[in-house]
Amino acid sequence: MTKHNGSKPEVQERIGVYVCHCGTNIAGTVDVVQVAEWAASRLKTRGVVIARDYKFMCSSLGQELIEKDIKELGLTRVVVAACSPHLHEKTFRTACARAGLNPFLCEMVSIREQVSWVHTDKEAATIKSQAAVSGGVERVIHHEALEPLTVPINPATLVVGGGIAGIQATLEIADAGHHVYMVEREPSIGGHMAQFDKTFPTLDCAACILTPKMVDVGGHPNVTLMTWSEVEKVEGYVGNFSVTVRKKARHVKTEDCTGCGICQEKCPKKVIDEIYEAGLGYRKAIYTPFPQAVPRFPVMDVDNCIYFEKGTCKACEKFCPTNAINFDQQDEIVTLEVGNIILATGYDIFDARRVSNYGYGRLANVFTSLEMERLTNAAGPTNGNIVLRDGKTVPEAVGIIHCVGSRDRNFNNHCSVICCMQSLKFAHMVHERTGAIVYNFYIDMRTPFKDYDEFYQRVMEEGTLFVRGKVAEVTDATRLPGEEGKLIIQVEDTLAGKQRRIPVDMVVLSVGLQPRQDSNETAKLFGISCSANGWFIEKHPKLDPVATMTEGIYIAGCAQGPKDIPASVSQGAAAAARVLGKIEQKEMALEPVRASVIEEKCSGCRICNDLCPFNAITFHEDRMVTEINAALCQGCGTCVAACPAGAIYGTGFNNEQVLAQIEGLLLLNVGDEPVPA
Amino acid sequence: MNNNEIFEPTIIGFTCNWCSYRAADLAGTARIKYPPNIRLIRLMCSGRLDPTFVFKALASGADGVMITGCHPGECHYLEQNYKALRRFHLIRRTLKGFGVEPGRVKLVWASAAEGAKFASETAVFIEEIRALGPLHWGKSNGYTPFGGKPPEFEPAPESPEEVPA
Amino acid sequence: MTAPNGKKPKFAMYWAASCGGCEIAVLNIHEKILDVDANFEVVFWPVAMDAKYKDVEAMEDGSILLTLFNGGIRNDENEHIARLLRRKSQILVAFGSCACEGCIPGLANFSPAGEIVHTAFNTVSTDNPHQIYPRTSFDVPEGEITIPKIYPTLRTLDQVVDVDYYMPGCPPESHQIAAVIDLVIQVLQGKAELPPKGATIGAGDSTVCDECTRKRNVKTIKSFHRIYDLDIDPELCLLEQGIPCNGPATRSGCNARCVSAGAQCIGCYGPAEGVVDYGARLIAAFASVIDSNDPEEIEAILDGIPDPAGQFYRFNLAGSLLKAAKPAWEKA
Amino acid sequence: MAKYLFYPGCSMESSAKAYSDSLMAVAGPIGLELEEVEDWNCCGATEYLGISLTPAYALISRNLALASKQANGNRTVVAPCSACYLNLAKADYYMQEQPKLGVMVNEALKAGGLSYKPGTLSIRHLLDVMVYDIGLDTIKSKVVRPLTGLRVAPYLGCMVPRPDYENRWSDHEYPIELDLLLNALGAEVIDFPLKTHCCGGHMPHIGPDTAFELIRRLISSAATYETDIMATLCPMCQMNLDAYQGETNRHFGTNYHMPVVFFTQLMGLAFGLDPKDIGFGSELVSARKALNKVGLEAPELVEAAPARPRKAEGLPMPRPLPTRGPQRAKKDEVAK
Repeated sequence: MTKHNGSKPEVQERIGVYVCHCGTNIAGTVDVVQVAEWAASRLKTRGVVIARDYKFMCSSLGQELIEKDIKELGLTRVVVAACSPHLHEKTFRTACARAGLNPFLCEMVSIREQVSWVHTDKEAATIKSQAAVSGGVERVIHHEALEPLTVPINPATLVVGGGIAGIQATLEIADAGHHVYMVEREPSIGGHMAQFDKTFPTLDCAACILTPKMVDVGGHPNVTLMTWSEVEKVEGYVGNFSVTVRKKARHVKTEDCTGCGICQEKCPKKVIDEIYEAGLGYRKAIYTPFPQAVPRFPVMDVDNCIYFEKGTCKACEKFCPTNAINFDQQDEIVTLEVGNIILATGYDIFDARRVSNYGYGRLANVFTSLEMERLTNAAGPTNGNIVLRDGKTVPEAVGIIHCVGSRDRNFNNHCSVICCMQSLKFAHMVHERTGAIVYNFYIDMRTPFKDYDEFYQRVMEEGTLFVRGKVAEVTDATRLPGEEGKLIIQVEDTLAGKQRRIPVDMVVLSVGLQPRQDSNETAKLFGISCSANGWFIEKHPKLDPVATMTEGIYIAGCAQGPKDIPASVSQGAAAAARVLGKIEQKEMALEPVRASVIEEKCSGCRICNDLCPFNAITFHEDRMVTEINAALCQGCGTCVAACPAGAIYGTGFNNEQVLAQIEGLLLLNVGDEPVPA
Repeated sequence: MNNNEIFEPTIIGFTCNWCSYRAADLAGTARIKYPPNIRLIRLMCSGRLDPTFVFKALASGADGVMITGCHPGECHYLEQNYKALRRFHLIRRTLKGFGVEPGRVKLVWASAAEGAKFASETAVFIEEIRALGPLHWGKSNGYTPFGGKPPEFEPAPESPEEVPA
Repeated sequence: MTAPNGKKPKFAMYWAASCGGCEIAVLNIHEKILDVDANFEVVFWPVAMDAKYKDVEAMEDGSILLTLFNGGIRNDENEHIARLLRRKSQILVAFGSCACEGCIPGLANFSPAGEIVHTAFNTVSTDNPHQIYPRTSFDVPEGEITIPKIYPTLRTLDQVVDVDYYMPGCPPESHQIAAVIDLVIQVLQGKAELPPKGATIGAGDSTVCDECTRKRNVKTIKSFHRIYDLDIDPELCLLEQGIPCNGPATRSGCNARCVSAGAQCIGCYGPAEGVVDYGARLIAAFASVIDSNDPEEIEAILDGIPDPAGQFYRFNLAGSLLKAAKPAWEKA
Repeated sequence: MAKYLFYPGCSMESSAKAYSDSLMAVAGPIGLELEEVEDWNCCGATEYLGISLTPAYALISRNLALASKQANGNRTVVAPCSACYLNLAKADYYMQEQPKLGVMVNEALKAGGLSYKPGTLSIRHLLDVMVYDIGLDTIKSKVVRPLTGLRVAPYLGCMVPRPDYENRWSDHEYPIELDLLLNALGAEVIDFPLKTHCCGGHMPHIGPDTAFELIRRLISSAATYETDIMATLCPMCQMNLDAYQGETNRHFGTNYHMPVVFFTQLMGLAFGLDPKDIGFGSELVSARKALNKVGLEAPELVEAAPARPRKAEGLPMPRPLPTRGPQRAKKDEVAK
């Protein structure tokens, strides 16, 4: 029954209030001494037995203040008015625990981020701090001692994405002796790096340093490699994820196939390879993306295979020495049980066709950087010869344009980190292989890491002509004599201070990096969030770049933002280290903030049954009662608020606590002015 | 409320731990100033918001309530802010039945990166409530809440004698 | 809990701002009324016997063992008698939804007292050309005659005096009243213990769905309707058919009498145990299961409940957190 | 029957009479119903806005005020001339963006008992309406005499696609709407590189040699691809290229002969109308040779003219972006 009358019952709790100066961060705007005195006098009737203010509550001395008071004054509740709970809630909870008080009987009140730093009126800020402390005190009265819920951690790990970041993470974990499932969407692992020819600044051949790692992954006893597969569903929580993976049909029996490649030779159907050859080269209907592919089993492209079109051909089946071809192989659904997940899903390159005034897709001899990588690659369509679109003529003048689609309000605002160095690499390669004149059109030359700038100076010494200016247009409309048959780059040379029209034979667009086209869906699938343009959001941009808000889900490489290969590798290793840390713990303490159904009160009305995206809520037909699986429950409290009978109890954020906090914030139960002595 | 002439509203704000509370924190670290009239309560998710909290705040002296959470589609718990959205609509309709201007309860989505937006939306809402004037549920010109001293209630001016025969 | 000097303990019943239905409900316990007569001495029951206020005032304090007080506190007479009976009774029971929550008379809290008087004395149904309104006090040769003054808002019993027990229902089911009478008798005979002070008696501890026999599935509501708009499937839960049934939030105890008769529960047994605001529970429940994430579509679906304040606070307006609409107390 | 408010503009009655005759001739068959805005006045073309803003915007907005009064249901105003379209669109857009301008303009209009609430009208160019409302299929279905063999260079000029306030065109730099329309007429459309480069506008009066240089660039580029005829949709561009082609030839000592007509005239031809009725003959650089190419039942064989070097056997070209229609994609599109 809704009881209305009756004054507040006498408070039995013994509460300690601690107001932090935080140097001048709080004390600069809030009269902390006055807030402490106010709490001691006006909240005495609400159980406050001691109220102190101290310069740095989070310091060890500050924490000792709390511990001493708990022991000597027998405090049963602690309220700390300081910075944000996201920073030091754990600090003060552990301090209370050290003094024998259950950590969940401590409540933090934010008077820095939400008061002193955002208000200027000192008096109003002090009143607001008093209200916040009163809210905290009223709330903490209703806190209960809670024990964290421990769940076992499954030592297996899922790595999504077989690029260099994913490979590094997989090897680190597998070498540490734990099982790793790697799921890769393409037929082979290797990611974008496998498409490159040389890497900057060392000019190592990309394949030479990548393929050994790929082979390690392919052959590692602790790794189950699933290429040509995609994650379809993720359920569960940290330590106990169950992941549904669809292994798309390769139409090749991997147990029999030896990777000899005869089927690729004999297959009559030639198709433009959009992915690996970036549209410059061809592949067959049955193919492995590149010779050093791992795994080496080919994949049948059903959209272009003649058999699937007209039911004829079957050349691959005829010539396969181990008859490993199986046309009616079906997709296979596999469920993996893993403890942690690392997302290393990589990036997409910017679609250069969107910059219509650079003419990519209209003017034959305009290439993107990925196409240039294939041109310079010995295993590429032109066996490493840098030639024009006709496949024969060697260019005499090449223009390389930086920041295509990056640092541009019309397209991508961000700087894509690697295009400057990549463009310098191309300049060097063109010099080395063709002796052509090379122009680099840049707005700012960004060469920040080790040996990067030295590489830039070396390219300058080789005679590359640097023009500082944003290219306005690439056109084949000749105007001045000597421009016939050439591509003219119209640019304002900001150092020379004049417009220039530079005729070249070939233009290379250094396109930027951007998030995967489907990064939003992927984020939703794994329960993490994306930034506005699509990069995965890390737990903290500076201090926690590989973790996410969701426990047990980590991110590495370009999925988190544009970066170069060394950074991707180190993030892969960092994510692996975090996972190994979790595995070492064997079990994990989950926040005890959960929901639970009070059975006698539940009338089985089933209003709550459909409200939980983590399917923690199950209905028992026999007893006509609902039950919540505490391990699956993430503690969001939506069902607690929705239950019409008030039969679902939410620890940590129950109704009494929030209603009391409201009364406290509105200063309803403040004792009257102390009579001046 | 201090009794000088400008009315300083008191507003209770409900924030969700993962987005709008962090937006408020970010407004702090970025030192973005906004008026002190709002007092924030941290819930785990905007889905935890119970209409009881809104009515309790309004009945206990708040002049306005601001409900904040992650943008639809970006909820840390995937879709729970949609339930907050649905409840918000029904809360406003019910409050209209109580004669409360719907403008006194506002829903604002703010992601963890939108400290500036949180501060500006708060400042705008405070001015909107200042325009609507004090709510002071149950109190009117010193009258004790809900009953107590019966008012002198004399609707009829003239006495029965003037009634024509 | 012994009756003074061995005589039968005194029993009183009073009706303040109510419809008298609770009185009839007491008579509805059929022959059980004889037990009442056998075990209690009815000293004050305005509808049933001619006892005067001064008789009650003459009694000693606490001399009445059990008082069943139904009706809300609308005017100063109600308040006066409520305080009087509190002084005179050991056990004061807020009997019925009016005393517990304000019930239908409590709906007056949606409009200012002036408007209520105007509607009563000067509208279409009442021809009042000369604007004659009642005067709360008036001098006549014999002296001053008065009638009770109405308060700006109706209050529940426990907003005025301390209440021992609550018996919800509009009216409380006769089998529940009989059960309470038996309980008190057993307590008198020392065979049973009184429940803790402030408890709700004569009702269940879950909600109406507990006693409802209709089939229930997962709830996703596409639209709300009035019950006569559809032909109702007798077996299936009404809420799933789009009828805003208050059953999930209303305390059980009535054996889902209305729902089993094919009508939606309108919430007369009040909120479940420990709930602070009944209407808020329904708002949260109904809104959460609306099957749409688009604001316009949500608004369209909510148009199916034209008067949410009335729908959710039909019986519990005075007992809710907000208690009354702004116009009611604003100009008081 | 699509119904539109029609703002003809001054040129349609004088220098661009051919545009007006051909438009009125083709409007019927394709079901384009144009209701002229009563008592419209000059839009100030490119000069007035350069002199002083508020009176210029007031002059333009008078037309908008008249049109909104006459809107009766359809709120789309169609302008065939680029300068009129741009000025009307600019006035409406800036009045929404800067309310102060709206206030000053309405104050001026009050003198004539008129007012205009910015945003009530949707201002569109004739080509936009032809391609996206009437639709290419309707136009194709009306083609009686396809312009096979006629090499046409589509020239939009610089005012129509930029600034594209309402994202009406497929691209700011290289819109393809005119190409699509001419293709629908059966003509052989040149991929003209300077399709949105400036024709000099009112520069012939102010800086003739700059104007002549700009005109030379357009004509010479079209000539390199042996264009038979240039199709444009702006009276000012037509006049500059047509009237000043002779002086440009004398200025540079060249002897280009590049006829420049309005795309509606080519539509008229394709619909089988008589050239005289659709303004042919009024152009200064005669289009007779181009007409013969089309007039004759079987145009004589012409050896393949040097096309712009596109197809190379060696390496495959990337697929062009799918035609996006008016609304530009926020993120880039990967052709499925």
